[in-house]
Amino acid sequence: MSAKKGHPKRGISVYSYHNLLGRTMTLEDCFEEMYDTGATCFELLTSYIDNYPNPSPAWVDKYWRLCEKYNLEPAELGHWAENHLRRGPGMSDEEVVEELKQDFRLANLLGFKALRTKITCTNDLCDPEPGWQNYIEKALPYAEKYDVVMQNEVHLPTTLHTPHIRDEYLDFIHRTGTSHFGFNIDFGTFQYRPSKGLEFMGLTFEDITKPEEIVDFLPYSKACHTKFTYMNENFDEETIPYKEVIKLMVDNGWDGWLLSEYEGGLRFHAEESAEDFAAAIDGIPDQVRRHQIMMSNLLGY
Amino acid sequence: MSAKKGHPKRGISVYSYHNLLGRTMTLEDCFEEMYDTGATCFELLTSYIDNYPNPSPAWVDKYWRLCEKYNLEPAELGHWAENHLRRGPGMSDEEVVEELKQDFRLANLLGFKALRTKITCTNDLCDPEPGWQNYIEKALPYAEKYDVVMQNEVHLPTTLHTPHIRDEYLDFIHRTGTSHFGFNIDFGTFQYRPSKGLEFMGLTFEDITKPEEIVDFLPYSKACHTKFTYMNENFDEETIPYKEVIKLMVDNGWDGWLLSEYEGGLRFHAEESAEDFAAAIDGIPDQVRRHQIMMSNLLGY
Amino acid sequence: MVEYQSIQQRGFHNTYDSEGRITGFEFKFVPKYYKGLWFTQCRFGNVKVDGEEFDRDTLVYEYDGLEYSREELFSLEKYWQFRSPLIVKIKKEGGLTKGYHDVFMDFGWVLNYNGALEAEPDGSGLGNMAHMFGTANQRRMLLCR
Amino acid sequence: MVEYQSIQQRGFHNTYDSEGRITGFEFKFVPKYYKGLWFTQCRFGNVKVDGEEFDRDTLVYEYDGLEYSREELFSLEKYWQFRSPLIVKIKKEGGLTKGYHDVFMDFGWVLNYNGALEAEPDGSGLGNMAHMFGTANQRRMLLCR
Ligand SMILES: [Mn+2]
Ligand SMILES: [Mn+2]
Repeated sequence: MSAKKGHPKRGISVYSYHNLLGRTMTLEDCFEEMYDTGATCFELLTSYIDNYPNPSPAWVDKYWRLCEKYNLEPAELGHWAENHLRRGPGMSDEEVVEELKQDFRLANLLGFKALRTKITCTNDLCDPEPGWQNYIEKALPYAEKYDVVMQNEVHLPTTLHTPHIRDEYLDFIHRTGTSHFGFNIDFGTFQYRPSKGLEFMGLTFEDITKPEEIVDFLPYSKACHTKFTYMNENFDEETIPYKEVIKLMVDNGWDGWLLSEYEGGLRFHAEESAEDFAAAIDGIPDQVRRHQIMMSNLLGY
Repeated sequence: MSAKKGHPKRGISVYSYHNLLGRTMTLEDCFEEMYDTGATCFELLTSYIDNYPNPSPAWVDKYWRLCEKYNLEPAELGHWAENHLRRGPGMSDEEVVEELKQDFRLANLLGFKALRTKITCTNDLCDPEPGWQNYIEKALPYAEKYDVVMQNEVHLPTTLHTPHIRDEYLDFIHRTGTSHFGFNIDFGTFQYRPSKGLEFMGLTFEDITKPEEIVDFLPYSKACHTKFTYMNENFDEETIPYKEVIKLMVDNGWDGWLLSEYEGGLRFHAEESAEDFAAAIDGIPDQVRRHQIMMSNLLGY
Repeated sequence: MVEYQSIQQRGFHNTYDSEGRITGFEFKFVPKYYKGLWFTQCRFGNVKVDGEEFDRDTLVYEYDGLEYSREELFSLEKYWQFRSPLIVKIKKEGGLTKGYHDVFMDFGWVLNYNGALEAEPDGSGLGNMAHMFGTANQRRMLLCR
Repeated sequence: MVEYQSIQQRGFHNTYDSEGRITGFEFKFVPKYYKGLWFTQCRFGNVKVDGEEFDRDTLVYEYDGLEYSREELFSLEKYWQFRSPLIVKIKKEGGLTKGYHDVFMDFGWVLNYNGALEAEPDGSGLGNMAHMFGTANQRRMLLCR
């Protein structure tokens, strides 16, 4: 692709700390943790905005103070394009667009240029519910106005060659010519073997994304989830070909946000017992730190 | 003493939660815990006052809002009559009095009429450092002005027949005729056998306070620490003759504040490992609840 | 801050009327899930205490100082803030005795991780996430008053 | 909120000058004790990292945005608020490597639970509470930058 090397930014999703948030950590504690790792950008979920969807001006001020104090740039805001918020028939396109506008406005207010937009799916492969194009297309002018890109997350077991990726999402991008829709490629899609501590999930890894598949998608991606489930003491992730994928991104001139997203055993078991919660208190920040060291080693910064 | 039965108030010392305070619990969380137990009053330590010794008006407002919301009456403020705050020679009496005045003023501001005033001790038996009468006597007019009683804590291994109690403290009360000095009798002084989980302390229980000894001291006591180190599943404390002591207090018309003070193994080990901390998170509020059930059973309310 | 368990011990006590008579009991509930939800997405199940079952349609839910029935929550366009407790109030003559109680509550939710809103794989009426995350919440808790 | 350990991992990182050169490292310290202290009552000991010792008189202590030497803390009439971190700054050329480090700090204090201020039973200069509560604080921590 590009001859110029890319310079992805190293970041973290606050989701990684969600088991501790509101229990042993405040949002500021999360910011300080992230700062400590050398990360320079972050992902928030809409739920972590105080009094979502109507944060107080005082909270917004505090948020920006945190960004400044901890030198962290807003990267991605995770949100949901819900179209079944009420019982019975789904919402009209206009209603969904109103909901999206609200989140776009918030993203803009909080400095996010990328969104992880969760479109309603109908099955485990994440095939989108038919008709999604209608409200997403109607939302495009507002995405432009508020300067945000809706990114569909490509998440295990979905691969970059799962039919709906080309037939629905790429087709939509090409047809509309929009630069306000794209992909957050969750690195779990490259995972080739079971994670330590998550064997209970019984996942198979028969159909996965090959590293080189990412190249064609880089122009449509601003932020990706550098997913991990277990980092060993040597700062290695043993189930995802991180080195290959990152090299492809850099070699192809990708300049987006890489957001460490922890989703391992400590996260799934944290609430089961006092011992499990204790393990999460110490273990989750430690896992994120290990991952950031690996990312730093791979990126060279 | 009095023919009229006493009606001690059932309360809690926030000290009981100190391992969790600022880590998993806010001060409001402590208030809510206390409210849940049916306690109607509480002890605070000066350290738990935000920005001590100069709390902001906003904090003081919040404090009173908590008292109102959780229907809790301020009972005792734990403070220290430090006279060696600097290296070298001790402070002058005037300096100690200034320090005491500051705490009296705070107690008054926060609604406390009893203080647990820690006078400098020179040994494990808590013999007071000679000369304490000088600054305490000089502070009496201010104690009167701010309507507080300084209470010396009688704490294991001190007993009510330890010589300094009569020779120094009672003598001081009789000589000055003050009603602004007295005793917080910590129920540990009645403990007759080792506590579960605290065997490592190697305490002996050869010289302890006999329950009946409390009677003569009741006129000089507004608040006592109902100390406990382990409450079993049947809501029994197995090392202190609670039933006898409480009966003596009630039968002798004592109307003061009984403040549950947890000081058991969970407290001493909480910071040693993640497992210990987890045990404290669940166990400490549970121990306080058990103790309050025992107190409620003993008092009948 | 909230406790790490979804059923909070802090806030677990009998409820009283203006004359001090016990009318029932209440506890606070905070979903374990990683995000907040619109109340319209929430699916409340029954409460069980020491084996005694309390039907979800007899419960009162208090959020942000206002009380709702389960039916009212279905149309409450309010966001259940992350890590923010909901008070669940249960009528019961004489309330609960002082001491330990096993408290259980079913709770599920609907999210667009799966097609139609009411396509609930397990037929429980507890939302389309039940098969992924379960709905059971339980805790042994000590009641003092 | 603070971590339950006295030596906080949150805040553990190398320090940099205005040109981005590493000047040393820092961490936050929160006493485990149940109450706050006047700084004049605090007795700071040496810091040891992976066996390398840093003398207490070469350290810089930052509280509430201002920096102090150990000597200055002896006369700082300021209350160290309960559960409020003190930043301990250590000069070290090149700083610490990314990875795990064993960090140790001695810390004691003076309290009127025992007579004369400087009557330190163990002769450590770490206050009169050392014999009751010990002074050793240590933690294995992961440094990333
Ligand atoms: Mn992801
Ligand atoms: Mn006591």
